[in-house]
Amino acid sequence: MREELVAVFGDPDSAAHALRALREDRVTTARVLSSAPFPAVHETGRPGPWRALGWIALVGGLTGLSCAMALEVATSRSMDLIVGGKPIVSWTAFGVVMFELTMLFAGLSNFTALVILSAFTRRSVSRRARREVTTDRLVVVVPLEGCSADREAAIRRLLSGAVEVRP
Amino acid sequence: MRARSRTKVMLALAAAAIVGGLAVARGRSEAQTPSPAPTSAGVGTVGDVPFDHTIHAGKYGIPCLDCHAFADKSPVAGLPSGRKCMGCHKFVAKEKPAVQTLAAHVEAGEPLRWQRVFSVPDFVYFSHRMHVRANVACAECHGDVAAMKTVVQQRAFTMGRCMGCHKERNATHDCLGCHK
Amino acid sequence: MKTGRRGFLGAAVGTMGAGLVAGCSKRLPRYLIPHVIPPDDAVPGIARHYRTICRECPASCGVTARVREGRVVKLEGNPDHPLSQGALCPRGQATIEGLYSPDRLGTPLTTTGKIGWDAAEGALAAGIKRALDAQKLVVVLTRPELGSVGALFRTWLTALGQQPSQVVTFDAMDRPWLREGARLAFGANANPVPDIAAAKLLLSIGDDLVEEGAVVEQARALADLRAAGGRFVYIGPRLSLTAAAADEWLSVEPGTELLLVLGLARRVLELVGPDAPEGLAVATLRARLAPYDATTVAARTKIGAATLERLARDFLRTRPSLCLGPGRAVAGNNAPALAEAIYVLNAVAGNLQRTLRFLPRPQGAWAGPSMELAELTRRAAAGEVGALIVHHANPHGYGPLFAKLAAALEKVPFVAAFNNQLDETGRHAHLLLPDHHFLETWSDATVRDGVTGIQQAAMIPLLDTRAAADELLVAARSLGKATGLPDGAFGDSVRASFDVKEVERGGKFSEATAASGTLADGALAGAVAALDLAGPADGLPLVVASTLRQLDGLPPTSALLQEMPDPLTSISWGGWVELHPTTASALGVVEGDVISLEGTAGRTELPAHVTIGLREGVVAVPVGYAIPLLDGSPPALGFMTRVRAHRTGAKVAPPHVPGGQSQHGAELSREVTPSRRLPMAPKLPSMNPPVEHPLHRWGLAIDLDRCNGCGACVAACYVENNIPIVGPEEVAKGRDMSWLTIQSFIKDGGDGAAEVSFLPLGCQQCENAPCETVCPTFATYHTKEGLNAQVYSRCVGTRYCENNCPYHVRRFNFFDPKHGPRDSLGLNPDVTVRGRGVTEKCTFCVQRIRGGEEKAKVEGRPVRDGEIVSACAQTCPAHAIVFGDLKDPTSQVSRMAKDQRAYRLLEELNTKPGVVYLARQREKKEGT
Amino acid sequence: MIDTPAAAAANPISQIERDTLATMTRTSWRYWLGLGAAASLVALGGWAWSTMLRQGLGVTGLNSPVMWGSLITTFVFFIGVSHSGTLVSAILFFTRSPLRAAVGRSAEKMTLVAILTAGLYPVIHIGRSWLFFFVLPYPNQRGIWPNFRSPLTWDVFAICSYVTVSALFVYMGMLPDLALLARRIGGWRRPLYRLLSLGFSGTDGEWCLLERAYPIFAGIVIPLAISVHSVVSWDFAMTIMPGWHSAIFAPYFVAGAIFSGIAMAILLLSALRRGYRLGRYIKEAHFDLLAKLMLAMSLVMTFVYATEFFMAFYRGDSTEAELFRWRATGAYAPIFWLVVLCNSVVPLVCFWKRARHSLRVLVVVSVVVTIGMWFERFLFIVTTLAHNFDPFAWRIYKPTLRELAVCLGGFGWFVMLFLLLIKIFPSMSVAEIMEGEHASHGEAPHA
Repeated sequence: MREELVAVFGDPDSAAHALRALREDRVTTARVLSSAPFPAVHETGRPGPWRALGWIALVGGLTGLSCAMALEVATSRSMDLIVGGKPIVSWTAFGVVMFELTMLFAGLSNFTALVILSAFTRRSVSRRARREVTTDRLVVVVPLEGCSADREAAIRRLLSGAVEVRP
Repeated sequence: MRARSRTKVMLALAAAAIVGGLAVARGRSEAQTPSPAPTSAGVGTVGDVPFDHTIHAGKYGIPCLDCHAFADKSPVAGLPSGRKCMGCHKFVAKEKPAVQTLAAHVEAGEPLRWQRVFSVPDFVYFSHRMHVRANVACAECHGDVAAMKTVVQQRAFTMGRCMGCHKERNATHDCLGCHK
Repeated sequence: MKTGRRGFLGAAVGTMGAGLVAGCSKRLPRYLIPHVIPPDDAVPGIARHYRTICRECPASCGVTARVREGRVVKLEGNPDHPLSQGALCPRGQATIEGLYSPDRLGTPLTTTGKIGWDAAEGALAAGIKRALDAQKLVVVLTRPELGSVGALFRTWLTALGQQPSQVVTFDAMDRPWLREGARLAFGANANPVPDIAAAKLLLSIGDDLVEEGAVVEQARALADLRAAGGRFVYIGPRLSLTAAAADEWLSVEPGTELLLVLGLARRVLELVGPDAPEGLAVATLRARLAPYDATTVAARTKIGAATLERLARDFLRTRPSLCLGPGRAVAGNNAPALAEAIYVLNAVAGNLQRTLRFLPRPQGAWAGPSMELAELTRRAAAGEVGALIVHHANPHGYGPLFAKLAAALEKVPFVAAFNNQLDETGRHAHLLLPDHHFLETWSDATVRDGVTGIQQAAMIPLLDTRAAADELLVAARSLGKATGLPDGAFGDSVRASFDVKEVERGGKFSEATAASGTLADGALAGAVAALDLAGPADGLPLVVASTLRQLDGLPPTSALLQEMPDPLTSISWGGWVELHPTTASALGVVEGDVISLEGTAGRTELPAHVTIGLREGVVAVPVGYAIPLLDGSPPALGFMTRVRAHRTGAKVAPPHVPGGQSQHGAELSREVTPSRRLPMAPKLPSMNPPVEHPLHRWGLAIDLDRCNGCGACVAACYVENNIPIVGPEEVAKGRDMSWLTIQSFIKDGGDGAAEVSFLPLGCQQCENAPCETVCPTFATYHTKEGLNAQVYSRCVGTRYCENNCPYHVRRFNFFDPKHGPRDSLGLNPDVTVRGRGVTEKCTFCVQRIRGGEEKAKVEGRPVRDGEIVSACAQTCPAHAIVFGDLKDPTSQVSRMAKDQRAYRLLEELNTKPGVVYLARQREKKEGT
Repeated sequence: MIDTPAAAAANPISQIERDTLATMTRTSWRYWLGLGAAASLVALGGWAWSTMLRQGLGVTGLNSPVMWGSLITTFVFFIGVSHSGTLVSAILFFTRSPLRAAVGRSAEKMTLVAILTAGLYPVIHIGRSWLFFFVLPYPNQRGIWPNFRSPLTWDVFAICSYVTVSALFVYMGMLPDLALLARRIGGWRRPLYRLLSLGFSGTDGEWCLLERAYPIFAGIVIPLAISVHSVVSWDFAMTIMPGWHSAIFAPYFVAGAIFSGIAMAILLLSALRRGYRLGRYIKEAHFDLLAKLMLAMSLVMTFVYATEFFMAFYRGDSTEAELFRWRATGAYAPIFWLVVLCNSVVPLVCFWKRARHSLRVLVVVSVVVTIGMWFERFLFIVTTLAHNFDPFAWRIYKPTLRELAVCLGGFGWFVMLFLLLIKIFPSMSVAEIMEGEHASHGEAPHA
């Protein structure tokens, strides 16, 4: 098993305290797990590729737009039937479906991105730690690769607010 | 790990659902145009006069229009009358038992019942006349009948097939050309 | 003949499979069955046409029967026949239903039940033999047979040793008073025939030209007259179709028409003064007309003296004028006198030989003296008649009207009836022999001197029926009394009397040789009967309204004719009684109240229809539904009587086609007057590129000035396009499927005279069709030839198109379609039968367009103008509808589209319809 | 109901959890009664529809020219209901409103259920339901495609996208709860939640992703929601029919949609609050806010009605003027005045604070509004068709019982799905509630 400290906290605030303390002690590798978006989850400097999401949604939207255009123009051309005296390719009419598909694709890509990316990010925290978190318990994980015993002790002290701390 | 595999599962399921849905839809639309099942019951009368295209059209190379005489003047191609059959068989192969039964039928004035192989749904108005006039070879739709002992429909008459050919030859693709 | 028929039968059966492939079967047949011996030049899938005549009414117009795979699928007017000139009335269009009716008799019947033909022939011969042995009369009671069949009856009777005069003609819709009037006016053997189109002013005394007699010819003549600037005045109590077509509708106190005419005659005679037509016994006439001075007449008839004066002056000034009548609507028991007076008026105005020509009485073996119904009644009652052959006559069907005759016929020991279906008289017959339908057998009809139409067997008899004529011949032969009778089949002898050319044209048509006639000295000598209306004195005068749907005077049996709404009231299915609003309020009646009518003859109950198209204080009932009220003196329909009317308290919704009969300011059916022209068509901008029509732009032009609303177009459309029949309940719900509706709008044209304007409304085939854009599946779109296409197999039934059609001409199949009797074999194989849940509408008869185009293509030439016509345009008796190519500037339709009366419906919506209407002309002042 | 800090103090987290998950854990006889009633309505509607399929649409009261009736009415109505849920929830999200934690989830569920109901009706009302797929663009043996110039085709796309997106919107918001449920709820539901939670385990990384993805999604949902109802309104506005062909239609429909949506939301929320004693979370303040919103929408509707009439008579288009005259005085006048009463008059009581704070009054008003909105849709659809260009074709339409049965079935379907959803998924965002509770009772979070 990996070398890490798993501290379990009973309430969000003590977890937040501990994390702040760790940061002051220049422990930057700590991670926190919580079942609700307490402020504590923002005490670890917002890890993860979340900035990508906006771009992904944008690209998805544009894809949808072009798909709609292609579909409408191509099929209308292939049917080549006049209705109500309107031109075969009448953009005003096509606009609606373009908009809908843009939105649809943007949404889908955004969601898919979320699912896949979070699947990756959560792997940086050990499964053991992930099992610990429940509604009324927050978990702080501090990896201990190559740090001395007294350093570890120091960290344990910083985590003193925890209900329990497991190696 | 497990999370990711679950994701995959989910996506796979979704894909399957979509594909399946389309498949069903397609099936329904096919069902709408009854594509005639290739019939093994030979083309011929109630059964006792077996007719063989390989001999007539194949071996002796009799042109289609000789027997299907209306193909160039009517929407329906038509079938040879008993008298027409006898026109040749009075002299040709009259010793063959099948031909003798045929003769008997015609003598008794019993019409031959021919098995239907090709058909289009009742909302489609196909005109042999216009297609023959446009020099569409019979085989293009009916297949190489001359080589078939029993005529079977190899490809269903789907609308896509009609449209394909019409676009190719840049014939009308006005719906009212076939649907009236 | 027989073998020929079998061969033909082969054709009928043989190519059925093929026919159905191209046709309207729900399940495709598994086998294809070719002929053993194919008929010459019969090509499956290609229609053949046979010229024959229509026997739905005595007019006997010429028709062309379209035959597919041995089945007659449609009748169309024979363009070469002088009467029809290509047109046909709704009744004729509906014939197909009778032909394929499931009620047709397939086997001979006796009182005990079905028997075989041999037995039947034996029974017929035996019955006749008994009569002959008992030294009693053998009498033939037949519908009018103006040709070979009529002749055969006479020779047959002679051969049996009977008098040829024992052929009695039964025609409930006959108007004997016209003959009687002619006899009184011009003497026994004059045969006056009006030439309507030649007149500049036509004055109709209740003569419903569009609804009685040879309607096709008369309707055309009427339209021609008005188109040529002539003026048409109708005088009668009811605003009939004919009155609606008139420039002026007047009505007088019911029953005083005679006074009016005499008054007119007197005034005209005064006005004409010295230059009276020569050969006119002016002095005597003056004397005889003396009593009818303007004041008395005006007072009695309640028509203004001024109007009377105006009519008289017009009648003289705008010569040649013509006065016609009386029609059924005004025929009281003084009808013969009225007819006489009308002839006199014409004579006085100098119309003889100009608009009132004289023709020789039609000659022919069938003509000649024959027993009157009255005499038959007397002799039958006296038991002198031993055997009666009834040939398509149904006196028992007319209730009290022919009660005496019917009762007398009961006394005849042997009655054999030839008919297609089992009718009332058939039920009383001892032997009922199923005759061929007239489309299955040979005969001919001479409608007037020089016009003889041939009746061909257009198809093989569907059922095991036999030609009446042949059966009579068989009977005669078996009795050994066949001297002078044709040997062999009767049909052959008929056929032999026409050469090939004549058969192709449909008969012998030659110019009539003119005959002469002058006013008899005895004219007006007879005492003028003061009119007394039969029936209860406190009752209201009953107007028996002729309608095209009931040409035989009986309630229509044809599903199509019943579903097709009456053009004036837009009521379909069943009868009604018309009341003027004031009369209605006097009776405390509103629309839909069931009213009980009691006459001397009997009583009946009908729903009320309140309309201003009727004179105050009278009630009008369609002829078929008036039957129970009419008593039999003298034996002809439509004798004006009085009836008591009161409401029963019951209430029904008469199955209306929607019919708000006011335009509410929406100018759909427009009118022009010399003073008021149509406004210029608005020039509307469009964001869209103009629609290209490379080859054709099919269009329709409807001249509302010629249209008389007869509805022939509607019937033709039903038959041509396999339009479903939905039945009364559905019609009442507003689900009639008719692709073409005759919308009738009625308004008060000032001084109490109502005006009707018709609007035959089908799909407008718009260039910017609102219905097309909204269809999600492209089931409807605009073709390169300007058609608004409807692809049934692609329609999912959103009905969005119907919502967005401002003309509401699209129809939706709410249930699985039914087509009445035609469902079996009578459907048009060139048109898809639409299924449930599908939208349908007028296609401009695309199947006919395609047919024409293919024909032209095969013959390697462009399509000619007039070669392709929609069913409605083809059949229109008044030639009001014209179909053609709007792109071809020389075509008639484009010429009409440029007319200054031309307009399109709801132009402001910029739908650019392909249907052009020509506005109705009103207020043509006298002498224009 | 006032929430005492003491109550929270006991064991805030588990207390909250118990409450918020109450809808899933507690199943009273009322629930079963409601579910049964709804299911039987669905059965009734299903039977009625089957007769339409077997015999044809003739069993409805439709005729020529009134080709659309109560079925399309119900379609438009439910589109409207579906509208507000997601929209409101998304807007509340951006406005950081405290309301959201409590009502957002239920509103989103309502949206989902309503759109699933609405989606049925186009299929039900067409003549050949079995060929509905003709309107879908997919490669087929016929080699033909739908018409993208038709508003109905737009509808297909709009509704499909809306279903998908609003479903995902609820789902995304529920991910943390699902993860939590996978631990808390046992029995048959556990594997379901394990699967659905997609492995969400509350690491700070995931939270950051979620907190970024969610606003983006909300940003997508709002315009989409508005577009959907605009497209539905264009089904009518794109025609040339008087009373339909009007530029005001899109905003008019959107307003009406929010109006009816809020009414429906009030009904559902009050039911939840009652049934599961959630007064502590669904507070009177929330109802007060909803009531104000409803009032505002009611005023907008009144304005729109007035505008329609004004335009009709001002334009001087005889057809349109005649139509609106007839709408207010003709055969359908009773319905017209009913609509005015329900949508314009009754909601005015929300001007009074006491009314806004009495749940009873609000429920009554909401029911009235719901009825009013259904009839309003009915009114403008039917009157236009029954009374336009050709006087000869004017005709009255009365729905048959079969038709109405199908409409009732829709309502049953709506309630049934909702009841099932609250049983399977939490009706409030547990995570957000906890976060909120913590923010308000725990010490303020530091920056």
